[in-house]
Amino acid sequence: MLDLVIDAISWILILAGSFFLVVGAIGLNRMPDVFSRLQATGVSDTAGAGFILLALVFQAGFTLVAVKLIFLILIFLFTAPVATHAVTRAALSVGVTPRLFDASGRQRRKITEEVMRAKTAARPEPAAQQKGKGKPGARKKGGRSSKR
Amino acid sequence: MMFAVAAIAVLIALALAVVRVLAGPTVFDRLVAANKIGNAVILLVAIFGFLTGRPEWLDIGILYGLLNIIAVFAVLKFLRYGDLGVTGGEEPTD
Amino acid sequence: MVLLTLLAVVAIGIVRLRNLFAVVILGAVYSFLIATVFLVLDAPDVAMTEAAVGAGIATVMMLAVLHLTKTDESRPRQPQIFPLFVSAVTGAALIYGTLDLPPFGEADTPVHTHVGPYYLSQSIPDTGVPNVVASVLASYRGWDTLGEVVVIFTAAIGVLLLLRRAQRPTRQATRSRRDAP
Amino acid sequence: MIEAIPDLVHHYNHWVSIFLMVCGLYIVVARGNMVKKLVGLTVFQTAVFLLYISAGKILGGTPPIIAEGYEHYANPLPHVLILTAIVVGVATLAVGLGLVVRINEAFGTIEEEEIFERGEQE
Repeated sequence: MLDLVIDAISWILILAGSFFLVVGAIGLNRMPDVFSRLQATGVSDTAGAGFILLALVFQAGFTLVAVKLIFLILIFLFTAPVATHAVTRAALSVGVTPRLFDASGRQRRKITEEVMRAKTAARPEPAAQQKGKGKPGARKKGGRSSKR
Repeated sequence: MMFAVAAIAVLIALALAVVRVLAGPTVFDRLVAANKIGNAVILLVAIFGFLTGRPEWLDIGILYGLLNIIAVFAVLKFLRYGDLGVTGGEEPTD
Repeated sequence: MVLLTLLAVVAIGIVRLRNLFAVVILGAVYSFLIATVFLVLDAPDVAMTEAAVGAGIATVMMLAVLHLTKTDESRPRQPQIFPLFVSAVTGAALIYGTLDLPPFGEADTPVHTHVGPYYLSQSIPDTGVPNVVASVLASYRGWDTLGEVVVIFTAAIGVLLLLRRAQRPTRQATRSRRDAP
Repeated sequence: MIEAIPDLVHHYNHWVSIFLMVCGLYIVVARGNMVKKLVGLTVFQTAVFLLYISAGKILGGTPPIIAEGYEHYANPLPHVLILTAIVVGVATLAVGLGLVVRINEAFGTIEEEEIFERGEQE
């Protein structure tokens, strides 16, 4: 009975982890620029690795292997965000601009807002929804870069 | 079976990350993808230990994790303080 | 098999790319992948060493050298037909040679029947070390390992001498250039 | 086509290692950049390592660390040889990179053709 429960938990965790990993990898290929790729892969990678390693901990039981796996989870939790953050800062400091800006550093969003306004004049409701759906994380990063 | 599923998922992620490493237009794309490849390799090491029934090589996984971040930081430090870092304006002071 | 295919793809990338940064990053990726292949081929010690050396030390050394030199590779001036021809002929000859090799992973090939079983059976009674690779490396072949240490020492001396020699003439050159006018 | 499949399965490791070896050879012969040549040498080395390690593997075996309940172990001798070779390889790489730095100090470039031109002028 206990084995069955542990197996079920491991299955769920492994499926969740695999889902996150594959989605992160697809995002790595589909996203347009460095920062969105970072966001796609960094977050989901940590989640997926954590889930899979947690499932392995459940499978290992109370052994030395489980302790090593917990160390691995801790390493993931500490190093992955640090690496992501470092890559972002280095990219900004070298001069890679997010996709929301054009080559001269002007905000490209103004153009899109004009387009949006034109669309809103034509069809009010769905365009307004779409406007609210803009990526907040990307906008925040863009704001920092413009301050610099 | 469970481990085989996880291993296949990790391999798919690995292949996609390799695509990004080869295609990435900037160095940072390659770096992000290299970091992801390192993570996937660690997971693969862990899963492979369980798959073959001798899960004793997790030390290697820990070593890979540390080396992964060391490699990323080495490249980043070179990029920021080497000859390319000069083009990005002023450096942060911390 | 999948890993090996990915390895070949990364090798093609190393051949094609001209930005040396990207080559160094790909080198680190290549090293990770081949270390995993070693692990899958039942060689955990080799995997550990290869990852530490290839992804750690080699990457950092390459980056240091790139810092001292330039980072882009120039285009070759003449078309590269002859090297391609040489490589293709070599590869074809080697592949013809592999057809006579014993199939992968069989237990009764000559590799597995002469010395290996002796070490595997005698390691515990002789040295008491369960890791046969460690016992062979440190006990049966200790002199070999000593020679390896000598090699590393010589390499370190060589690098130090090279860099020392590299610094002094430039300083003299600047001094003479300053004295000249 | 069909009869090539057992060959593919039995020799896939060998063929990939030969492919990597040819890649390394091509880089060393064709590319003029010294750092790229060293990377090519490293690729060549790893190809040889892969060949040795795949010779030592037994299907169904485990790593050569003696434990209860396992009968087939991989051959430890290639592993030992390759450990030594890896360390010697990194020593060689270090000396080569030192030479590259020295060449860059002396000639101002690390491209082979420019160095040759420089040598012909003098």
